[in-house]
Amino acid sequence: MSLKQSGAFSTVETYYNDYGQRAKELNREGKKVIGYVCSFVPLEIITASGAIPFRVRGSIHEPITRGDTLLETIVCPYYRSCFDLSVKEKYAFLSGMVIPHGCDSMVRSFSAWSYGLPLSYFHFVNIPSVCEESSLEFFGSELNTFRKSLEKFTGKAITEENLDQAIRVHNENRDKVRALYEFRKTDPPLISGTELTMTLTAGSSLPVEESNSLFDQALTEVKGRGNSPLKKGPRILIDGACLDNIELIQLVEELGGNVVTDTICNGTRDHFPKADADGNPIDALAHRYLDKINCPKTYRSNKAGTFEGDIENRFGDIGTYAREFNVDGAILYVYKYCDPFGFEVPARKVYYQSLNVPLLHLEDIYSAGTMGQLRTRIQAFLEMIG
Amino acid sequence: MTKVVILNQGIVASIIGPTGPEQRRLANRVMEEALEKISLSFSDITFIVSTGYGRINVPFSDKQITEITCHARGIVHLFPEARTIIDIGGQDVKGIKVDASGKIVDFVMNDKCAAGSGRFIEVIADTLEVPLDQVGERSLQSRNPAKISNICTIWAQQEVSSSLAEGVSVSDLLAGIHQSLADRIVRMVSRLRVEPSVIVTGGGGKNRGLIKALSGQLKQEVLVPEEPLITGALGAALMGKEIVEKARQYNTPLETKERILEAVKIL
Amino acid sequence: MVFVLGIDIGSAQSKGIALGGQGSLGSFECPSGGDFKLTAEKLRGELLSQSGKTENDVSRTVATGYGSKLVFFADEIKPDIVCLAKGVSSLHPTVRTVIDVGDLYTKVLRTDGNGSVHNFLLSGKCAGGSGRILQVIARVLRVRVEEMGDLSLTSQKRVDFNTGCAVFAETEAISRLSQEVKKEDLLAGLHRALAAQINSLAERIGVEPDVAMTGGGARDIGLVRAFKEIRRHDILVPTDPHMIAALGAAIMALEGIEQ
Amino acid sequence: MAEEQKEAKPKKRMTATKAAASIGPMVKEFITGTLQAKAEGKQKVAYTFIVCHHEEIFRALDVMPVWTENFAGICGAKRDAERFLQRAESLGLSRSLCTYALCGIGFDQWREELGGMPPDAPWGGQVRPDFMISSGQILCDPRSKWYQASQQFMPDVPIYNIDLPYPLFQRNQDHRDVWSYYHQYIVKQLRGLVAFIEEQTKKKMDYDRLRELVNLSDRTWNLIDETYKLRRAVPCPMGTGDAMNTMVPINFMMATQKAYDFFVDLKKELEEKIVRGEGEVENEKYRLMWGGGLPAWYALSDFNYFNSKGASFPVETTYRMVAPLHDMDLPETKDPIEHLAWRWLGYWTFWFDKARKRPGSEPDVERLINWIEEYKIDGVVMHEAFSCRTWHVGLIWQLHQLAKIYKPIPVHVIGKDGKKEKVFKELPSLILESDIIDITSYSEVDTRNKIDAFVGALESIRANRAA
Ligand SMILES: Nc1ncnc2c1ncn2[C@@H]1O[C@H](COP(=O)(O)OP(=O)(O)O)[C@@H](O)[C@H]1O
Ligand SMILES: Nc1ncnc2c1ncn2[C@@H]1O[C@H](COP(=O)(O)OP(=O)(O)O)[C@@H](O)[C@H]1O
Ligand code: SF4
Ligand code: SF4
Ligand code: SF4
Repeated sequence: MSLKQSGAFSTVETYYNDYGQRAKELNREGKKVIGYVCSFVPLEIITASGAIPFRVRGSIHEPITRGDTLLETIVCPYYRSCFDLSVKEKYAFLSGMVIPHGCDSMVRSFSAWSYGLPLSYFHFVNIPSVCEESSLEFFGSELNTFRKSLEKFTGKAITEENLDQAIRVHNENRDKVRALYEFRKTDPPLISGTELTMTLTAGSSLPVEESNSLFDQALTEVKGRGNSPLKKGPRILIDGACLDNIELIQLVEELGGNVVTDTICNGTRDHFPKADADGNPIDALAHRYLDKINCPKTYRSNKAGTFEGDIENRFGDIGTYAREFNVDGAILYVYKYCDPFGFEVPARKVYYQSLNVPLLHLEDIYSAGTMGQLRTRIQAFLEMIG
Repeated sequence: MTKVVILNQGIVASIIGPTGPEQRRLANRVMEEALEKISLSFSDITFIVSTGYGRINVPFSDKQITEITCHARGIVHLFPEARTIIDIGGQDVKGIKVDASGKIVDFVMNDKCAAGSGRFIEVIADTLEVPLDQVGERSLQSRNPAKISNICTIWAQQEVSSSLAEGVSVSDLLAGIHQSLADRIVRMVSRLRVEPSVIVTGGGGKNRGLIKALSGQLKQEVLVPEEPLITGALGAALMGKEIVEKARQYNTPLETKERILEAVKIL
Repeated sequence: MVFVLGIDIGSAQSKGIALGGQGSLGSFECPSGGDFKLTAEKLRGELLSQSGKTENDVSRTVATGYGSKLVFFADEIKPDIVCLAKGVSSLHPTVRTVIDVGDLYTKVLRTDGNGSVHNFLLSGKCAGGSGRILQVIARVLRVRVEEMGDLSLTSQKRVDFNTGCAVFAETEAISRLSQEVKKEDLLAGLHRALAAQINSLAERIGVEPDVAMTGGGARDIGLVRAFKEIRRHDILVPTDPHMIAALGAAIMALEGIEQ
Repeated sequence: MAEEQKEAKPKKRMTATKAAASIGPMVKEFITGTLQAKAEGKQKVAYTFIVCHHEEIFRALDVMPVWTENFAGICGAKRDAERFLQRAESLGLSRSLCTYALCGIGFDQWREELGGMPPDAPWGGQVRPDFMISSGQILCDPRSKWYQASQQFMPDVPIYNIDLPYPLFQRNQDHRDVWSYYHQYIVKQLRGLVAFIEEQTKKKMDYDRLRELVNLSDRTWNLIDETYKLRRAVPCPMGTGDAMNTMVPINFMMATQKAYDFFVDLKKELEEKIVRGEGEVENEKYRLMWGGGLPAWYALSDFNYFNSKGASFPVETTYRMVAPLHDMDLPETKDPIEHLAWRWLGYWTFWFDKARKRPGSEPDVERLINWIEEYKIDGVVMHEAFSCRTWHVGLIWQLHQLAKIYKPIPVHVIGKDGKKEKVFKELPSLILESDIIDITSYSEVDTRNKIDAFVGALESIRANRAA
């Protein structure tokens, strides 16, 4: 779907295409912009420190060159692209960078990042891979370490009030995203998948307050639409990791499908869970990032003792979304070399079968060059379910 | 290859034209030939569906449908018992799983490396100076298939010509090449959990050597349509017919293009 | 009177050099064909006749390259990267990095001017990033490989070309032509893409100046220019860059005698 | 690991030491042992991963560990992994994922489908476990995703996923600032493991026995370190090829007297060889370091190929999963669990302090530099196996950094001005590319060409080395 060149969405498009435009300005004004990757970096702490969290993105249009001279090509291609753009100084306006323990690709390339980029601040946040009382406690300590290191870097204490306030604005942001998703429930949806993902991606390049007002504008605009500008078509759920380039979603929509929901990182995985607003803020954050974010990286033990029960536990949110958004089919989009998602493909396939939702599994390498091949697969899939 | 199938109650005409990337030109030419053959005018054709790698480059098509759907449709028409379809083309190889009602339930496709497609055979056949329509038969004469250790088409080409100089026979080399391609194809389609009947179609279906290697590695019989090259076009025609019938039934208008063939520029 | 041969049997082209005490006495190049033994013999015959010698005059022969093991009359076989370093250093001792674009492999090596190899890297098992693709495209465009460089330099508007698979590149090129893309623009795109790929390989072991390009690919000035543009510094190309490994082999044959 | 091969090809790797030659039968015995234990039902068998550093807990509770990486490696060494890999692939698992895991999952799925061992299963096959212990955390994702995926086919087999973190090296952070809460967490995780196994085995932990076992492996750690350090001798008495065998007691047999005794014998054997001046290769010309990467199990004979060119491997960074305890400054404790946690942290942070002192260094680079000096190394060889990120990402970067900060080779060069000057160059390096067990990624011709070229490079450097 091509975008309406008006109001909110034209701003969105600008921020999406010239990604980092606003952050560059803010940096020039003397603000500290802290880059991050993955859903596991607690943005609230960065916001509370007075710095601006900025999600580092890859580009499927830019061939990976310099990055490959420092990093093996057996790293997940999405992550290699982020690294490549960073060493090519696309994000030269960053003051620092935070990398979490999201997956092997992130852990093993941390040295290459931290020595490869000339940034004065670098921090690694370890994330437990199990979710229980002792790991929440450990994670809390790890978050405090992060907090202290940011304090040292910015020269300013991060108080409980700062954290509470940050939690509040970030939660607001998530409420707005939820509201945007509500517009996808009609058939055809009022907002296209392309527009939505572009909006969320644009938002992740802005200070949270600005992101909030951008989302507000988008909400007003979509609400004002009355009739959907879209055609009816199969309703598609996209399942996978980080999909920060819109081309895949665009392709699905161009071929007549409507992307109505997802589990991707810059979609529901990142934006749906909220932090508890009262109580100790660090505990609330530990709880949100470890327990509430549903990522294959976090091991969830099989409490049911049966395979069926286990996949219901692990992938239940997919079923919820599939029903809530009334989907006709799903695309499981996984990058080559991605261990956390890669190992779940067989179980996820079975889960989709149990939901009776047809599934297309795609393994891809994060390059615009593969869109031609994907086109045939996606078109055939839409023909199959249509 | 560019193929045309014209359908009425049964197949009225089918034409197989040359292969090549100048798809637009070839589409026009092959269509023209087909019409000539049965002395129909272009405007007599009610509906045209294009398919295949170059489906968007067919200027006169009314609808584009993927080769996955079309091959499945064509094959199911010919073999209602088909459950697994393997389409071996010059650009890619596809595996398609269909259920008892002929509906596609899953499919896989290879990626952009010539080593996993019919092109692999073409290149090697060219190196060994064996005409494509003989590679299959020649490979069947082999007693001792050569082991091809390189995956890359270009490297394999080098390997084959060195082996040839060392005295390895052409049939042994061809048999080795077929094993090697069959191996890659089987690895890919096994993701579908192959069930009988297995049908091999596309240009690769014309190659008896490849069929033998495939059935050996799949450990089951594979069936091949009489004319494997046209099953995609046949499927497309069948789908076209359905569209027309549906439109007539519900009395909805058919969206078609103007029936004009472009002048064919000879390169 | 010393007389030595350096024989380089490449996958595409075979090259030979005859050296006497005073310098080169002959050089010859021919397609490798399938039968490397035959090719090696042919090379030897040609070198002998050029320098007016007989088999018995040859004090030492060093063979190198893809088919070196089939040079049955060689006294010694040396890896091509060692020969390349030797050959380049003998002509240009300030060279520290050599990039050799051969038919199946691209090789990058670091040397010290004495002909020692201090590090090296070879391209992988996919022929997409080596010289063969030049040949493939030349055939499609119906130009001779020798002409490709000059043609590429005339391009006003480089198109993006995806090198990817050396086999499917042919298909891509034909469809580009049918979209009326000019040959020179396509070539410029190809050269750019290939140069970028080769540069990535080189960067993996670090590029120290001076940089020389050798191998058949270095005869293609379009590729050399694209490479210069990417690296933003000058690249040295020895005369007859494709003969360098053979030259190095011959020098090593000489050194073998001296020892 | 086992290098024994059924095919009678001349591929069989030649070992230089008697100790290494004795490993094959040992591993076989070990696999048969697990099958037998299961049949008898007296001992519980548990799937688990190497480099967990808490085998003592299994042994003290009489659990028989089944090292699933070991079995996958055996399939690889026997060149019989392909059918299991294909099975995993047909389930939807990508070949780009850890092929050990793929092999294991493919095997397990097959065994569960048949209700018995797949036909011709290598060495009788991998036993169905009573429970599985995952240990991923920061070490690797497959270690927590593998068993979870296998559980699809045996949902009745419970998993305990133990989280064992260590602080990643960060330039401007002293790991001691954080390691107390790391320690607390690890202790809780280990206690959780004890509770889980107690429940599974219906046994109570005997802490005195545990303390003894911990003490035994501590002594083994130190003994291994002393033994391996003997390989500094010129000529080197034992190479990496053999070490790929002698890693078996280090990784699969810790906390047993047998492992300790093995190294007593090996140490003696090496000492004797040194006295006799006997090297791994007859005429040692080059000393190489295996600087990173798991080996290609189906191609261990490549080490013999190196040897045939006069190249020996006195040291490797792979599978040396111990460090001298007396060089670690660990807090004293009487509690064996607490000690295990400290030892874990001590092991992973072993090179941190040194690395922090040298600008541009980091622990893996620091280890390379130290061993290059200690073992008098002429070149570094690495293996990039495509399917495992843990041990194979960062290698290029390490070489880059090494080249930047450490240049030991003096050479005369001619500069632009035509003058000769003496400069220092970095060590040459070679990266081999294939996989741990996926043989389709390997080309013998290609690999040997690279080795030839590398040895050629070493030779030319030697010839032109400045005094
Ligand atoms: N007569 C033949 N005998 C054997 N193989 C053939 C023959 N004709 C075509 N092929 C094989 O089929 C492939 C082309 O198949 P086709 O289905 O026409 O592909 P596409 O539709 O992609 O052009 C060739 O690459 C070749 O391997
Ligand atoms: N004049 C030329 N211009 C451009 N490319 C050339 C030229 N001559 C040879 N080549 C390319 O160089 C390659 C052969 O290079 P060469 O170094 O001789 O390779 P090898 O030694 O591996 O056979 C061929 O693949 C060809 O594409
Ligand atoms: S896509 Fe997978 S491998 Fe890549 S960064 Fe995300 S979790 Fe890691
Ligand atoms: S390996 Fe060979 S056939 Fe495959 S993409 Fe590369 S050049 Fe093409
Ligand atoms: S460390 Fe590597 S080989 Fe071992 S289990 Fe993890 S991914 Fe697999």
